[in-house]
Amino acid sequence: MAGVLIPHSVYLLWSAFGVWGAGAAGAVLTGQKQYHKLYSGVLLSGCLLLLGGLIGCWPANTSWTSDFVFFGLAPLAGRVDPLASVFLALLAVSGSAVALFSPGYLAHLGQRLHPGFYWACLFLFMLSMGQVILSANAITFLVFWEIMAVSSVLLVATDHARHSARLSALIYMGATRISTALLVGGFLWLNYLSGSWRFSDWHLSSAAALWPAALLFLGLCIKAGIWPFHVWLPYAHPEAPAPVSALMSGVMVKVALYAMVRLIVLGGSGSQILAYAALCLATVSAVWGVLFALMERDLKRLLAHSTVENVGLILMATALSVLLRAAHLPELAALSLAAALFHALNHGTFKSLLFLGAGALDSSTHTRDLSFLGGLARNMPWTMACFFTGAVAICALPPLNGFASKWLLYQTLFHTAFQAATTPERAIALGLVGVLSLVGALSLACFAKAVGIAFLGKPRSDAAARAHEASAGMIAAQALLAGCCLGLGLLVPQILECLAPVLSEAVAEPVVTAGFFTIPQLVILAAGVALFGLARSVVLRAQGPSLRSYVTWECGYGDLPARTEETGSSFSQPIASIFAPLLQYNVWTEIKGKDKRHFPEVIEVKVLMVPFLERHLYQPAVAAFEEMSKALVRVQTGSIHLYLLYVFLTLLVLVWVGVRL
Amino acid sequence: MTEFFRWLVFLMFVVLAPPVSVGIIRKVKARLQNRIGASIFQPLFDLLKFYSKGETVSEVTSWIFRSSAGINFALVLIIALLVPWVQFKPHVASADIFLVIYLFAFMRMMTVLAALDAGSAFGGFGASREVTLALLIEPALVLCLASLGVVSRTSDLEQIFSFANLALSNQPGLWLLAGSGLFLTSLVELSRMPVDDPTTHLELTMVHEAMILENSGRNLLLVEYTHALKLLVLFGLSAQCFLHAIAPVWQLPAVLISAASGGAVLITLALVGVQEGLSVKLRWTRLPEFIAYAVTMALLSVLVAIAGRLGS
Amino acid sequence: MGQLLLLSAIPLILAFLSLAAADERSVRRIVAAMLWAQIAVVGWFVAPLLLGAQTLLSFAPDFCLDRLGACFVMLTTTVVACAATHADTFFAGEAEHGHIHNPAHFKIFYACLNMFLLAMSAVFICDNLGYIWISVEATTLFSAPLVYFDRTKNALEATWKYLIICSVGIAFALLGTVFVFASSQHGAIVQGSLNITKLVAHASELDYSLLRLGFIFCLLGYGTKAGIFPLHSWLPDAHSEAPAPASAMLSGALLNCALFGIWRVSRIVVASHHHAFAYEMVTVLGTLTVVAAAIFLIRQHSFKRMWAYSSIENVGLILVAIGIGSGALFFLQALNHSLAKVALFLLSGNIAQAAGSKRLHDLHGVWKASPPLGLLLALAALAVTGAPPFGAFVSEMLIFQSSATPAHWLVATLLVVAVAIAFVAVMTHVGRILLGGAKADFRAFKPVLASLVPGALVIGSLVMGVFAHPRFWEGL
Amino acid sequence: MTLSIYELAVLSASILAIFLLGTTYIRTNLGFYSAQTMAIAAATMLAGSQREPHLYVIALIILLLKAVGIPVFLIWIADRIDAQTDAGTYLPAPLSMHLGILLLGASYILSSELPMMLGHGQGSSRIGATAAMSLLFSGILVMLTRRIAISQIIGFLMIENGIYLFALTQTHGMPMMVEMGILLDVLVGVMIAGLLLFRIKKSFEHIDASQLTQLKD
Repeated sequence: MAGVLIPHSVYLLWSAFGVWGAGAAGAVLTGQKQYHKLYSGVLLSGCLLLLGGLIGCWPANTSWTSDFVFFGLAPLAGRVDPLASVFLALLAVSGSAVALFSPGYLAHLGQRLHPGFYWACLFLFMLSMGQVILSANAITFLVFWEIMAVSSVLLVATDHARHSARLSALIYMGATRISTALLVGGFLWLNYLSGSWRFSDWHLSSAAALWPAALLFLGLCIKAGIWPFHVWLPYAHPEAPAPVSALMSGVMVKVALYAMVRLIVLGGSGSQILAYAALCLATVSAVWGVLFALMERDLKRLLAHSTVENVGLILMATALSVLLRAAHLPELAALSLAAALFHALNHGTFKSLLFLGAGALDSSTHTRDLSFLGGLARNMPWTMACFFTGAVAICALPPLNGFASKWLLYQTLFHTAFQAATTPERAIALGLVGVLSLVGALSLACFAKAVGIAFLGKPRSDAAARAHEASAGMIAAQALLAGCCLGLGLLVPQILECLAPVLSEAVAEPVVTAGFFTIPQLVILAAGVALFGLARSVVLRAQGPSLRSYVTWECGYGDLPARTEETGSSFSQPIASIFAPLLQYNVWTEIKGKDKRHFPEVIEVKVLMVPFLERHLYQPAVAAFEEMSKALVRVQTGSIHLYLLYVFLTLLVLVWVGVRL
Repeated sequence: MTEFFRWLVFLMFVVLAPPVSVGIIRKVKARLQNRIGASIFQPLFDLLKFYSKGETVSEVTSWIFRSSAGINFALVLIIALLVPWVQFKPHVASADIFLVIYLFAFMRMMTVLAALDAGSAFGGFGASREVTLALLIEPALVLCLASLGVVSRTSDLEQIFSFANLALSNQPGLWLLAGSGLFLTSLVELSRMPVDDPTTHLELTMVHEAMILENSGRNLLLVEYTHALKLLVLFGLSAQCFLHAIAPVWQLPAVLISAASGGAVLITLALVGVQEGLSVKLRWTRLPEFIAYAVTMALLSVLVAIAGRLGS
Repeated sequence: MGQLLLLSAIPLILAFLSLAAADERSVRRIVAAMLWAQIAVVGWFVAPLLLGAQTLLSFAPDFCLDRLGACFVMLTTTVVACAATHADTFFAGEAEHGHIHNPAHFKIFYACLNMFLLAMSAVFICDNLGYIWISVEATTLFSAPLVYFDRTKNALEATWKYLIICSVGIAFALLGTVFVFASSQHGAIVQGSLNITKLVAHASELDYSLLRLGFIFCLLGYGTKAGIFPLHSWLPDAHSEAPAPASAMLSGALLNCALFGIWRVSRIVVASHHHAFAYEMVTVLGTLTVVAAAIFLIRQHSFKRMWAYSSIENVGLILVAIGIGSGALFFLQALNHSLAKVALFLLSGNIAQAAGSKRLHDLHGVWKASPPLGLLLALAALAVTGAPPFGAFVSEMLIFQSSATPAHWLVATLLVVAVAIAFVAVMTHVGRILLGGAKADFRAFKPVLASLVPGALVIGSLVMGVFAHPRFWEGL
Repeated sequence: MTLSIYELAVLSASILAIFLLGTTYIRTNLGFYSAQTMAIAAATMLAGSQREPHLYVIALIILLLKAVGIPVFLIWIADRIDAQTDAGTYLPAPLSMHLGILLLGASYILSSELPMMLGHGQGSSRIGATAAMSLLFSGILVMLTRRIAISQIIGFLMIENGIYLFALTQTHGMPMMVEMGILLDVLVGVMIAGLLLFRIKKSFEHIDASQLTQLKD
């Protein structure tokens, strides 16, 4: 280590990564033996060490370079600064929740999982995500970025007996590799411009830096799952086991956004074109994500699509901060960057909570299809309570953290609407307020459906009827995250205080975050609880008139079976019919029977949704490559004479070109 | 002294006014149909009747059904305390536009979940329709309030609707547009006549009523009171908009202004009654066209808010 | 002269021993052991060069060893030793699975193996273009029987194509050597000379047009042997039909010899200060090879053919490194490729043996069948396609960095895209092999012994990736 | 232009090669090949008298091994696998012969491109370069157009001769060791090819190289 004095708490950070590395090595060696509790403990201790290290070296901006680990072009170098510690804190919290959740959940996976590889890949995944956030130069970033990608592909393919898991793993691997290729292109270009690999030397403010910044932006958009490139996300995240998809949706997607903030925003990029493009993509992915989330039957695919929406919101806030900084409104730029970072943190907590909830559901009912769930509130009360808290948080409803970050975004747009210089900018800002409220209402519909159909009403299958409550560890994990949601919601001013150094670095002038969040969430919560207590005690006294429990009202037909209950697709049918052209949504009905008009025997109804992007953009692209390869393979005909002809022709061409050159 | 008196009047208004306002609407509608109609205090007596009635709860429901009425009651009271739906409302806390919107959204979430909880088909499609309508009108609601806020350069409703807010003193056009946008959105939000006939008993056509089929007894009392107060708040807000549109009112002294605001609320309620008497319930598939009018009003007020600055 | 004998003593003795000895089981073990001894001998011999004490070791007229050549000799000997060590368990496995070969085949195989090592080491030692040509031609002749070991129809066809195309190709390299020799006669060297150090010393006086023709013919000749895109057609056949240890040596060591020939001639052209055309041509050919190999990799049906095309891709990358003109990059990319590729061929030999078929269609569920083998195959595949923690990532990034200049921006873009396509293609095929339910007839075999050598190689590649400090390859 | 004996020998080698193109009988092809190699040996003898004495030794070895040894070996193999004639060619034999002559003219034009040999006593080196290039082209033609494996070996040997002729005419004579090494490699190459011919005959029952197309993508 260079001679500089390294504060002791940084050693805590390294020890966390050391623990995870040891865990990975140990997991590979123990192979098939089921040591889930042990490895959960190792993961938890790593997370706590990480948290401790972060708190220890909070204000300082320490950086270090390793002398012996060298990746050819640059050493393994790291740096802890407020921006990195925010995301590391998210990693630590999600990691500890996953550690608590895993033993109970993995027991249910049983033989379909190879414990050694699973835990090894999980440790590698956590370690590489941490290092990507900490990396100070492009080479370390790339190395751990690829390790993160590969380990998450292997984790998605954990239950690879199923064909869909294999297919999703391969699609995801292809998508991440293309994103890495774009990043490599961008880094090479920036290295050529600045002559060094360290992020601190890179300045994207110059005009020449527009193209590399665009390359970086595209690469990170693919990894974050922004609109046209999000196609892999609904495949990859649901197929992974619940703890892994919680980490992927909650934390890995944020790592891509962290990189965007670190490289493009803090790098000083002032280009308006890139920011406007980002804004458009973000808006479309917000609307697109939540619309498709509404249409999903599979609970985890619903959550994956909602990740696309939230990532869109975060990108919108980031793009706004770049635009506002270019328009010389530093205070508003700081506010929008605060909204972006805070929403990234919040989304990390409540999306992990929702995925863990879905995992608990999956482990007790062995299905994720909403049309086979229902009535789980009765026998899974704790999971339902936590999932409900997550849903309230993600729909940005007041007391919780989701509302706080969305409110900051609203405030940015609202203030831009009257502080921006030109009329079009003001119109766009106010328009975005409208779009944001539309997205808010859609996500409310989506999660009302998720909670309502999955947990409430009558159980739609006997698996749902016989569901048992998740184990203590699983509930503890969900409760921890639910507590985080509430805590983050109530401590907003303090958290904005922690973000202040990052904001001032981005806006290049001191930022006071006191006036950012003026809503007294605690007062509202207290008033709400008080009034609720008043309502229950005064109006619903127990010894009041008789409280009779009876069958649900069914117009006198007697207790109707669960089939008459509202299902997920019928809940979202009205919305789907309004957005039908966008969703390529059409309902296909077929009536069978001798006299179809009067005495239909069988009526079959199917919802057909053409995957628009895949059909018209991605499948033709893949087919083009296949075609190219098929054409080129015709060169290998097998005849020796043709091969000799190739040799002589190449000779002629080389001689002719050589003489001319 | 006046502060205590103002609190007293306001609380008395909050407790009694909601059932009475529903009564007024029904009375005006009956009068238009040449019926004497029940007295305006009839809803109040209904509430008292519910208080003493027995309650039936479906055994399918979970804790959400029993607590959603209570949560909604708390939320609507908080909204009533924040939103300046009448001028004599004492200041409690800063009523931010987006906070209010999302408090309404929280109420909607709880109602929808309660409806789904009983596991009945009516609750299900009622919830689905409620959510679809909410999705269409929320942008309109937000944009109306936001356009007012943009011109008065603040997102605190109390400052926007206070008569000391000079930025909006000479903008009657904006007030009218925003007011009518708000009025139409509240018609949809409260599922009044053109959207859903509150007096229908055919479950298939219901939107709001379908969701509260399962409630009975004291639960129903809470739900009815919450709905009435929400009605009052929303119509009160659009009433304030129309009141601000009238230029001379800005010069009146404070006491007269609060009285005028109370009067405006009553007039708006009467307006709703008249409108219910005249119009007929639209088919579910034609509703988006009706809502399009509310959205157009909102977009017009946005245009005025953005372009308006050019004029002044 | 003594050092020359010392270097070639062990291979020669082993060659005669394997021809004479009766029991092939003992021959296999002895050869494997002695080859590790050969590594020690070469290591001791080459140590002063590697540790920086000396920059040049000339021990006979027309024979000298510089630091780059020393590294390559060490690499080649290690690759052959690893292949031989693994061959022991591989052939034991073959016998178990019923492919009985009569002992005569083993005699020829091991004799040719040792002579093959000798010929390859000679390429790096010779300082004379003529001797380099003779050694490269000798490598072709000695590796033909290695490819033909299985005595099947396909192996025969592959050997015939390999022999004929490579011999014709190398004949043109001879023509190139003649032209270089002729160009030296016009210059200051009265009698003309093929000695490289002398040629480099007098390079500016050489006749430019003859030298240019000579370089082009040598590039074509050794390029055919290395498998550059339009001339690569024999390579997939030869590498997929040869037995696993043989194809490991072909891919891991032989390609480096052919490329070393191009490197030597390019040093002469560079010394003559008219090397713009040479670099341009080599870089363009290299990029073309990488792009073509990446596109080939998309549709593959046989397991070992896929690795052959991946070798072609790496040959392209090495050519770009030569086109940039840095010996360090050349050796680094060759080293990282050899480490990963030898491990891969040995592993795919085991898997093809256990699964009974080489077609990708029939291979699935290796992960379930034998986890250690699956893990190693995954790591080795990552290593060869340039995934970060492994060495190939370092060398590829170095190549990208030095080619990412305004002059060569198109080359850099094509390389980055082609390497990405190759990664996705290879990992899709490997993914299909690893994942899924285990094949019913996947014969169990002793995983530990079979995965010892590939494991060591993968760890070597990992070490090359993580501890790759530029000071190691500054002087190359 | 009067041709010296050295140039005559060199030209006759290329002419014999063009004659070889005309027939598809293996035995006559080998006859032409040995004649052509004898001509080259003679040319080396003549060059030897002007330049280094070691050319005599090389001329003798070429005469013994390449002119006599290889043809006898190949004829023995042809008899063992009874390959009498080529199984048909991509280009009819007479046409390829005329193409050979055309290539002789082309190589004469091309030879002017190559720089002149400095102070070469034996007349202009253009004749030598022309002969070498035409021999090379004929060898390539044989390899491309003939189907059976044994003609491919003959084609390879003719290319080898062409390259040797280049070395002879364009330079003052390659170093002794290099020449010996090249000769050894060619011999071992031909022997291995011959052995392979037996295997092909045994396993494929034909030696038609154009049907060896099993290995393709």
